[in-house]
Amino acid sequence: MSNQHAPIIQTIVKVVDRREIVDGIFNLILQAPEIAYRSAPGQFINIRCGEGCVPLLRRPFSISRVDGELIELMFNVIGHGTRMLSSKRTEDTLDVLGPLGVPFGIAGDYETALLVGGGLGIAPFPFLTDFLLKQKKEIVTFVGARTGRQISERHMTNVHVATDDGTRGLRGTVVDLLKKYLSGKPSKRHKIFGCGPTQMLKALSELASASSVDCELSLEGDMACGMGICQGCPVERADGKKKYALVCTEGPTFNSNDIILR
Amino acid sequence: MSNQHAPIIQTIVKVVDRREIVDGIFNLILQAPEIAYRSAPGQFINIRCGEGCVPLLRRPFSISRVDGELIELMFNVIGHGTRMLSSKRTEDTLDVLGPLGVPFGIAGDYETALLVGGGLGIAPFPFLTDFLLKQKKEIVTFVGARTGRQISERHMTNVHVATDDGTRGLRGTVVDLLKKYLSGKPSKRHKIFGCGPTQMLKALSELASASSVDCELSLEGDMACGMGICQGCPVERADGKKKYALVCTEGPTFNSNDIILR
Amino acid sequence: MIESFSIRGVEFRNRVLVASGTFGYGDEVKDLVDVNELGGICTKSLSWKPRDGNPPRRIVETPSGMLNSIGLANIGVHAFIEEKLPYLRTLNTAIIANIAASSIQEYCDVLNLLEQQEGIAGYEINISCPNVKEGGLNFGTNCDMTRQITARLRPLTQKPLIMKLTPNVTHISEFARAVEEAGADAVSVINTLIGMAVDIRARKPKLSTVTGGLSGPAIKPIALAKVYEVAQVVKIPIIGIGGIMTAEDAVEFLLVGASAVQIGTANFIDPATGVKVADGLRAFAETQGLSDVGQLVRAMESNIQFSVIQSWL
Amino acid sequence: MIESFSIRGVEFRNRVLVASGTFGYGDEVKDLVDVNELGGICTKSLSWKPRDGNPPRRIVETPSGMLNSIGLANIGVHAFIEEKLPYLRTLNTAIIANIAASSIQEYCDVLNLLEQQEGIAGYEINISCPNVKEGGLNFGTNCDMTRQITARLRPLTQKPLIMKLTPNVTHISEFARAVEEAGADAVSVINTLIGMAVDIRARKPKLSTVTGGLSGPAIKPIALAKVYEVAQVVKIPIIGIGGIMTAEDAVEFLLVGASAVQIGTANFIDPATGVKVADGLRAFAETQGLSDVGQLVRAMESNIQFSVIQSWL
Ligand SMILES: Cc1cc2nc3c(=O)[nH]c(=O)nc-3n(C[C@H](O)[C@H](O)[C@H](O)COP(=O)(O)OP(=O)(O)OC[C@H]3O[C@@H](n4cnc5c(N)ncnc54)[C@H](O)[C@@H]3O)c2cc1C
Ligand SMILES: Cc1cc2nc3c(=O)[nH]c(=O)nc-3n(C[C@H](O)[C@H](O)[C@H](O)COP(=O)(O)OP(=O)(O)OC[C@H]3O[C@@H](n4cnc5c(N)ncnc54)[C@H](O)[C@@H]3O)c2cc1C
Ligand SMILES: Cc1cc2nc3c(=O)[nH]c(=O)nc-3n(C[C@H](O)[C@H](O)[C@H](O)COP(=O)(O)O)c2cc1C
Ligand SMILES: Cc1cc2nc3c(=O)[nH]c(=O)nc-3n(C[C@H](O)[C@H](O)[C@H](O)COP(=O)(O)O)c2cc1C
Ligand code: FES
Ligand code: FES
Repeated sequence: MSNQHAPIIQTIVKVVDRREIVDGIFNLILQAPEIAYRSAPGQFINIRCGEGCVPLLRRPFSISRVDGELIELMFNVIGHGTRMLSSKRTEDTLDVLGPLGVPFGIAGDYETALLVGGGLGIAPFPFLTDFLLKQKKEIVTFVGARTGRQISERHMTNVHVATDDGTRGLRGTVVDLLKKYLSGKPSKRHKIFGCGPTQMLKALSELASASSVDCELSLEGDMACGMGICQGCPVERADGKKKYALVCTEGPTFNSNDIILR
Repeated sequence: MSNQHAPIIQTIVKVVDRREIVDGIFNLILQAPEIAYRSAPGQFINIRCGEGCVPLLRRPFSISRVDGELIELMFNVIGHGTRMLSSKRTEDTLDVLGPLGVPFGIAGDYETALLVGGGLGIAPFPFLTDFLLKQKKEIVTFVGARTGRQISERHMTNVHVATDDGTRGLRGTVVDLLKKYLSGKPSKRHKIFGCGPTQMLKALSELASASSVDCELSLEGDMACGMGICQGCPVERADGKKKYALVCTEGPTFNSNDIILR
Repeated sequence: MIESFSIRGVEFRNRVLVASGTFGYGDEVKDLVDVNELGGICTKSLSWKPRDGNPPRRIVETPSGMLNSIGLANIGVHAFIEEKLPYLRTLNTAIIANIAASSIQEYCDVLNLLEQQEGIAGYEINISCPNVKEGGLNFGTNCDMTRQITARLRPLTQKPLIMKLTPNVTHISEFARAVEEAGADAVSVINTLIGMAVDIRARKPKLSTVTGGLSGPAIKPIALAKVYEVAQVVKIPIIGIGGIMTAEDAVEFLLVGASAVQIGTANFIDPATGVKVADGLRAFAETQGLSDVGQLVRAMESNIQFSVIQSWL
Repeated sequence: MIESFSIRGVEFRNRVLVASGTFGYGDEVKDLVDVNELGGICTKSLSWKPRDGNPPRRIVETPSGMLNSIGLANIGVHAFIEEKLPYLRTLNTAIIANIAASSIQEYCDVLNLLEQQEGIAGYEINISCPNVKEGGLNFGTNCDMTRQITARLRPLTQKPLIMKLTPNVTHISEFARAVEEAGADAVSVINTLIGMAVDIRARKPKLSTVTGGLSGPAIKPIALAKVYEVAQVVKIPIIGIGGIMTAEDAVEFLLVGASAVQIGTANFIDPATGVKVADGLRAFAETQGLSDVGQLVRAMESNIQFSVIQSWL
């Protein structure tokens, strides 16, 4: 839980491409050199999806991948903001703030990184994968989704799948899948990187501490500003010093030991 | 000032085409058979420009022309609603209510119809022109605009032009232009059809009564509903019976003798 | 699926009514809407004499809302009875006559006259009106006045008496309690909020009357909080109003304590909103495994005390 | 073009400040905004002890607005003095310390402590806080309390004392008059409106505290009407707040009576909004042929009497 202040940039970026990669999941590629060059896996950007008052606030998205000057997002349509993003076309522009938040803590003497993503929680993994590969880490990726059609393996490596309806991979949750994998393996050689719905992260965090595996989590949550000025995004801290940390500036990534999920 | 209730239809229509005909003025062509078949010049439709809460209310537009199943609109970008309309593409759909309002009163023993439009006030004239030509009326059209680049003569006939900056036609207002034309002509052979900003209509109405020419005006004004349920669109009546008429259901066209413009 | 509910023995076919001033007298849009699918129609506010209403401009759009300053333009209760009521009587939905006045006596006179007519299911009393005796002070912002109006009207009718409260007060729950004590059968919550807009180039207010009433989705969060506040203190049914566009919005109002809802501004965008919301409520209740839409009423769970006055904002 | 104005001798470089709680302590976004181009910075509300704030969820977006229930999370006045003030002192803009408290004594204590520090231009008092002595009743909805707080704080400082009024009252002008009489140098109008939102599937309030404060463009029409109402009764400067996104919005506030404005929610979307609004105000004044932005203040023409309480809605 670091309090570092990366310089945030507000910039108008161009949409280079937008496509639906699997059922209902979109990729948006933005030409954003200033952000691309300074960001690290686990950070996010905050996008103004339209010009008017609806949606009013920016919408946060993990930086899913960086390729030279380009940054890639991965999202599904939830409401107004994501609907507007999903209809962007090449040459459209977007007002973006970033890079925001604290990157995943990738330090440690682990050999194998276990990337565990539920739903759109996989969004930061392509970027994280590239990064870890450069660090010569081994990677095993665990992806959970409601159904097989919603699974994307794009830019991820060594992917194991779990689906709620059993149409692909294990029928069950991605945490079940990881548990199966972990059983019998020496814990000190692993580090978990988890991202997804809070309930999944809670289960993951419990599994990590039960198996004594170091674990980094990336949280979602409602944000008004994304840059520490509204106090709108608290998460409970595990140490007693302060009750809450801010997800936007002290996260969105936390070591699982530092926070309490409810 | 009739109180007739044409059956209003609410329908989803398809955008057939959208183009910028002259500087800043757009044409939108909609496939709206139920409305096309029942409408008459001077009537309008009320469009939901987007899906969200901004803009909240529908936006009223004159039916500019009818061609078989198609209706044509002519508009310029003023604010949010018209900006959204100007970015519609072929195959997009729009939620439309219409036809609304009372058509121009075209009856009378005049031979020559004088169509007088300021700015986007020309919008209903293509439809009116087609209609009057079928009635074997002669037509002279007077078009006023800020500058020459904003003049469109599409689907109008016998067009005389005035511009504020003198870049085309007479330098002056369209009412000045009409005054020049009328001077010395026998008044009973004419009927004026005017549409444009309220101050122009006021001047036109004064000229008409000074020259004893029958005169129909089409008013604009802020509308919430366009169908007589909000009481939001009053215009002062000339007779003493009631103080106000509703522009949306008793207009937007009125004989100039029936109303008082301020 | 049970959809109906009743107030003082009068049954409403479902829990979605259309709000006063936003559906005319019910006949203007009959081609567009099957009004018999509505729970009820609240008429435009009726006064003793016809009212011309305010000069233009009467309407201004604002972000996710609108301001109006209609000035209660209406044809007057006599013309209503002659010209509108015969048609309304033919409908198979509850007709609620909404009454506005500038003196307590006028409220009584209008109600008395309507009492002699067939076809009116009940009354909704608009107290967001200037009291001429008090120099134009709004009845509805004075708790005593509000109570008095209710107490004076109560003995005049056996039909449902619904008091429509204004949100422009510090504690709306005090007003709700007062009208409940004075015999009201229900409260409608809320009327519009006072707002304004300025034409910066002309340096003039956009509305001819300077201020007007704000309505639409912009006010929904405020309306919900007002309904919730009222629900903490009264037992009589609450009719929730304010910015409802969809069935989901209506569910929010039911959960916080409304027994029914009214659709206002949304009618201007789509006059069939009421019917669609009623359909949507039924569908939502089905997906929730309920047998009666009414099971949603006051069904919000909250383990913390009501906090309108206690929270740090 | 003159842009500055002053309150009790303290000069503000222009008429655009950033609102309390929406700009942190002024240091979080220093990379993004040239804060020296702002007329002033109102700090997050400071209480005697640090406050953790409310449990999540604290933020809900609504149509053209947002609800917040931060619970005045703040680092406390001591940490503010040690950690934040040294940086703020280096700035070339007016630092207004906003104070929140749960007793009159706490207001006095915080102000007294800040009085001993360098670098604070003035105080803004947030009275939208629960009074623990009165069972949590909001100070700001009680006119007497509001007056008392002002009267108790007045003798403690020679710096500008700005009372920030809540809109959740029937007649905000009474509160404005009370604080003017009690010696306030200015009023900030408005704080947030009480609102709520419900998660219909979970059947729970979206905010952990049930209700929260509504802000953003949705409330602009209400805020304008409140500023206008206050402008009818007080002579001290009014700082207009509520939903300002653009210079045009700010002009509306000046015309109805505000001497300056504060930018709140808009900072979350673009932290440079304040600077842009200040630029836009200057440009607008130029196009209007003015030599001083202040010539827009109270410059609305209206030939009709103030009608908040007199209109038929
Ligand atoms: C740091 C961070 C990184 C994120 N990265 C990604 C990403 O890479 N890809 C991605 O698809 N999403 C991501 N999200 C979530 C994303 O921001 C939301 O999906 C988006 O804000 C929804 O906006 P909207 O306007 O479409 O929906 P809204 O209209 O805001 O929401 C519609 C409904 O969905 C609910 N809702 C909103 N957000 C969520 C949520 N996260 N989970 C469940 N319900 C929700 C709302 O309460 C509302 O009821 C991230 C969030 C955070 C905080
Ligand atoms: C019966 C009728 C027929 C109409 N026909 C046409 C037509 O054929 N073509 C056309 O271009 N327009 C027409 N209009 C006007 C058109 O409805 C408006 O231009 C449109 O509503 C603007 O919407 P908006 O959301 O783009 O602007 P808004 O955001 O609503 O308005 C932006 C600003 O412009 C002001 N404004 C809005 N409308 C007008 C106006 N009419 N004149 C001056 N200022 C205004 C607003 O007060 C606001 O300050 C007609 C209006 C009526 C009532
Ligand atoms: C144009 C307009 C006219 C209204 N006229 C009346 C009226 O005559 N009597 C009344 O009690 N309420 C009147 N109202 C208030 C509505 O009935 C309703 O209480 C308010 O608009 C809030 O609901 P909404 O946000 O769904 O519109 C009017 C509202 C609007 C927008
Ligand atoms: C997230 C948030 C936090 C706020 N915190 C405070 C606060 O600590 N003290 C205060 O006086 N006002 C606070 N406010 C109120 C704002 O200063 C402002 O009065 C209000 O939001 C209306 O302005 P706006 O619509 O421009 O946001 C807060 C507002 C928001 C949105
Ligand atoms: S989102 Fe504003 S502080 Fe985190
Ligand atoms: S616009 Fe509603 S009555 Fe005319």
